[in-house]
Amino acid sequence: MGNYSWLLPVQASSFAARIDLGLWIIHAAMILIFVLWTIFFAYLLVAYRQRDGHKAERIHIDHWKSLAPDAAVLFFELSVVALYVIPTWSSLKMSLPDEKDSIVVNIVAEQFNWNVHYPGPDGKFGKRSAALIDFSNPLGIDPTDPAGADDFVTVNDMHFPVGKPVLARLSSKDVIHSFFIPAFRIKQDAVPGMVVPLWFEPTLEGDYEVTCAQLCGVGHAIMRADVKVQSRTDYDRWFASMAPVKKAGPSGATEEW
Amino acid sequence: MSEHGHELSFTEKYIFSVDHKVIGLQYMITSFIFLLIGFTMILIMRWQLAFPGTVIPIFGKLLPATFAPGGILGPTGYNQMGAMHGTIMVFLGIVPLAVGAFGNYVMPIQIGAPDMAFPRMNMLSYWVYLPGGILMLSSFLMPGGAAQSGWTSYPPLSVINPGQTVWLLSMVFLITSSLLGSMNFIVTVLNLRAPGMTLWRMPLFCWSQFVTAFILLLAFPPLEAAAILQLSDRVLHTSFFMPDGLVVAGQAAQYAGGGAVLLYQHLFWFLAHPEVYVLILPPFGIISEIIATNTRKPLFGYKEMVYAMMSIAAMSFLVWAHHMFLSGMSPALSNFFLITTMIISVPSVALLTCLILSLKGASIRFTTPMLFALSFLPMFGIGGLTGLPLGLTVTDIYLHDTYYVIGHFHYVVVTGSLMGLFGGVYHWFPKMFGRKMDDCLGKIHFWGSVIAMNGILMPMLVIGLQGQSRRLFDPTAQLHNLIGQPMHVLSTISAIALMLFQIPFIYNFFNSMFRGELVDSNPWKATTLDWDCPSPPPHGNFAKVPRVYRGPYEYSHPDHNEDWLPQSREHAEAAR
Amino acid sequence: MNETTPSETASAAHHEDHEALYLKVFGMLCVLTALTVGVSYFHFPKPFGLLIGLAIAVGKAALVVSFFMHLKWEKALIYYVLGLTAFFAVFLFVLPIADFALITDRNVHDAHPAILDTGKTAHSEEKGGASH
Amino acid sequence: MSTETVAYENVGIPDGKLALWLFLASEIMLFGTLFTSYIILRTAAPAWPVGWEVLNVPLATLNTFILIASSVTIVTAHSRVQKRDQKGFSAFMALTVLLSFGFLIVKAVEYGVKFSHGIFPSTNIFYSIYFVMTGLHGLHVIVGIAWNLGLMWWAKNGGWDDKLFEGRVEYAGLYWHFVDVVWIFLFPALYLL
Repeated sequence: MGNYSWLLPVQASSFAARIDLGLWIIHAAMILIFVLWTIFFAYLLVAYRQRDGHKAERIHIDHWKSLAPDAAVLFFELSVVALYVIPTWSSLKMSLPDEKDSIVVNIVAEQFNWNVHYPGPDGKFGKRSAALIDFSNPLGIDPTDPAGADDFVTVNDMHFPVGKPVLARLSSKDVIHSFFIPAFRIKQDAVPGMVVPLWFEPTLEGDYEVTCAQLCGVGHAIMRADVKVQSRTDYDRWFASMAPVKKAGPSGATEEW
Repeated sequence: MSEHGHELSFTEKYIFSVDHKVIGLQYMITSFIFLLIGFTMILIMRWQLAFPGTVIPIFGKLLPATFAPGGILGPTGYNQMGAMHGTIMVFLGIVPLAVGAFGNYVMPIQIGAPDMAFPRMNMLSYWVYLPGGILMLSSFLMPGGAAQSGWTSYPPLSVINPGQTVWLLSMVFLITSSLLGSMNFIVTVLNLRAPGMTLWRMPLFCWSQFVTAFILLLAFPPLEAAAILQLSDRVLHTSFFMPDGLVVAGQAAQYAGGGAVLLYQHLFWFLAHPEVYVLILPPFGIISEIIATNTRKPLFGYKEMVYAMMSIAAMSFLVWAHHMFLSGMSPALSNFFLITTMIISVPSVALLTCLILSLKGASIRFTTPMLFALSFLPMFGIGGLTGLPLGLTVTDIYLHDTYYVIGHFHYVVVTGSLMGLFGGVYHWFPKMFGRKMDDCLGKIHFWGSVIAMNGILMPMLVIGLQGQSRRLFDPTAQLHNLIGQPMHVLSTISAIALMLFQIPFIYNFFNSMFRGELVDSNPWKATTLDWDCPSPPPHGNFAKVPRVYRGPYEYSHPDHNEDWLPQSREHAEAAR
Repeated sequence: MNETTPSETASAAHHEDHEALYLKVFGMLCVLTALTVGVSYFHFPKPFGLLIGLAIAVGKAALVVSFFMHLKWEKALIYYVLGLTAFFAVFLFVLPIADFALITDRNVHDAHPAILDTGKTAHSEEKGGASH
Repeated sequence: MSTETVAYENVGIPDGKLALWLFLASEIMLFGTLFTSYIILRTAAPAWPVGWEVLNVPLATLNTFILIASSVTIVTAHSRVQKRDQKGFSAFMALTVLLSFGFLIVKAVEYGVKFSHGIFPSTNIFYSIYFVMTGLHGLHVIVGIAWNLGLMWWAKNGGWDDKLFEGRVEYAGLYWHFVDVVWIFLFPALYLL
């Protein structure tokens, strides 16, 4: 797979580069601190080793000077926090793209599948009910609701167009899962009893992988899905092919099973 | 308690003993056994990670078919071992070793006390810990097997999975044991110091135990409450952590609903983050003792270190939700925990800085315990530094729940805590048995362990950066993990090597107990009170209650003829 | 060993007769209990009723702790221990509750579109303004 | 042992009392956690039953009085120890134990009525928290009864003249008052608000 390397995976979403920037800055700082520190440490070990004619001496070191590393670390951390972390976090987690300009989907995790509920051509989600859940209707879409008649559900297979934000409402049917697309640098827990919004904007066409990042039971390792990021036309063609043709039927979402 | 003059039976002396030293040794042996069990589990798991779907050598044939059908580890077995590895290492291994063993054995002699304040309670706390541990292990034999929801035991998974009930019961035992121990430690430090031993003359190890005891006392009850609530969810079918409308395997779950899933995570991490400092503060105390002794000069910044420990302990209660940035918790609240997390790194840096500056001007003796203490510094440094990208909300989005996390906290706990504790064993072994451990075997143990540990953990940081999730039974089931597979192989080979390098230690420990070089009561020429009493100390520790005249680390005192001036020596003798 | 510590007997040195005081406190506690039950019959609006109930409970607890538990006559160290506990307890209270207060827009109960219970009001997806 | 003549460095508070307050500190965290859970579950719930409509307030009020009275009797029993009045101690301690049994009996009646109506901890989240919190409190009451009975037995069997006796009665009292304080908060939280 060309998307994955010995270091970070390919940057396939709009904010992947911003997260990577942070990772590189911090790792560069970490390595710098560690190397300088180790050199000093090694020097101390060699210079003050026990040997003939050398005696320990009580050196007076100014205590205020010893606080310099603490102050430097705190200053570095707080500047990273103020200049990079909080602004980025706010734009990623505390504001969401407009629903009108986005692909809106519901992503529902279950042991051990990722269900994606697309609203169909009308852009409206049908009502869902736990009582209606069965093998052919994994999300329990209400067949009597006209809004849901053209909805469709894919399992472990999601398609998104390139260059358009995706607004997903993440939830879970049973236990806690975690929605993780390494190439998009996006991760969010799917918690039963809650709906957590998340968004991402794919910027690179290709096939990527969704995995579950939170232990969810026996099949945790095989809980994966494919994400296909397609050109606008390919996506539209796929979308049209998925939407149920007939409005009436015992269950609106049976076609693709 | 039993008085002098009356012969103690074998049981009173070695099994139901109220002597803090015997209890400390009981803790030490028991926790080392648990560490070995937990490590064996991870070896089996690591084999599966490196060579998925192949027969496990040696252990494959021994494991029952429910675990490893045909000698190949199954996913249920993997999850059980994963959960038990975490639980055993943290609650039955490192904490009892750091607090139960060293705290019990060394702390009372260092402050000049004849025993703990409540010797019988001390005995009780061991005899609650041991059944708790045995109960934990016995859960493998229960129908449905052991806990398999990770050591964090997040509901709803832990409520619907089999095996968790025994885990929760056993946790209640372990928490009770910790609470008894922590009350005892605090009272002992406050009320049983030898005359002249003011708080500011206590060795750093005693300070670390004192501070740790407060963490245990106040952080454990929330987990106890969470365990009780989860237990009632499992046994009484209440729904504290079970939300409305759960559908498990296509069936509506039989719970009334209305529970809050995130509540458990808050309560769990309210304990589990301070717990990390319970794992690291006592080893910090141990290596402070070792470094002071082997540099032959006073520690740099004694008061600064005490204040740093106190602020770490206090701050550790305010950072817990940095484990929950992506749990669905309010993103605004994340910013609060982000700031507190950054602040808590300052006292940790201060501790490291003080210890490394203590080397300046020293005459460093590279004894075996000193090697362990010195390796602690850079290795804990890596552990601390790798915590930085995990503590920052934005980079945590990518790194959370990957192998990077595993690499990070094992650098802290294994190359940090565990190495410090090994150092403590080599340092206080002469006190415990009156004999020294073999130096050559000790050095083999040290170099082998430190290299093997890095061989295990460094690859984890790499595959973590590649985005590999943790707790995967078979990493090759996911495409993006394939490239990192050689790293798993390297890690597994290093783990086997680490196991082999423990053999010299185990042999050395038991062999030196009976055949080691005989030494006097103060072989390291140390100043603290623990080196003032005979080795091994008799019942009651000191023939005459010692009197303390100065601070703990008076090495190379200019007015004294030797390069160590014990705390109990009334006057310095001028150099001849 | 605690049995031989001289500090063990130190507290026996000074004690006055508090029995009359205990009876007075008992009377006050009874009155406050009657008050809290009585007030609850008026069904005050929620925040107000909550405040009254809590204030009375805190008052009763303060009486028990200061007089029956002799905290009034205790040394400062006990206050420090309790202060430390209170400090952590406050965070244990405030932060998780703040979390749940801040995420009401993703309501824990009825915003679960995947699996709404049939008995509950259906959640309309159109209005589901996930944006803050 | 030679330790008796030596004054160890100490903080001037007896070991037992210090340990007991530390224990109570951890108990505060335990019950504090339960109250946090209660508040969170309650605020997150779409509907919460009104305590006085589904629970028996008069019985609970009676229980509150019983527990307060038992606090007074145990503190008086301690005062009688200080006055070296063994009869008074025995009487007040017996009264305390009787009152605590009374509390448990009332509690059992409350539980029994609920069970007979088919109401169990699993019925809904309100009853979950009600049964677990009162149940845990009841467990503390049972521990207190055992403790107090133990002291009464010890007083008759050599304990009265032990120099540790007064302290141990005081510590039993401290624990018992704490159980009372927990109820003082539980009562309005579950029944009245």
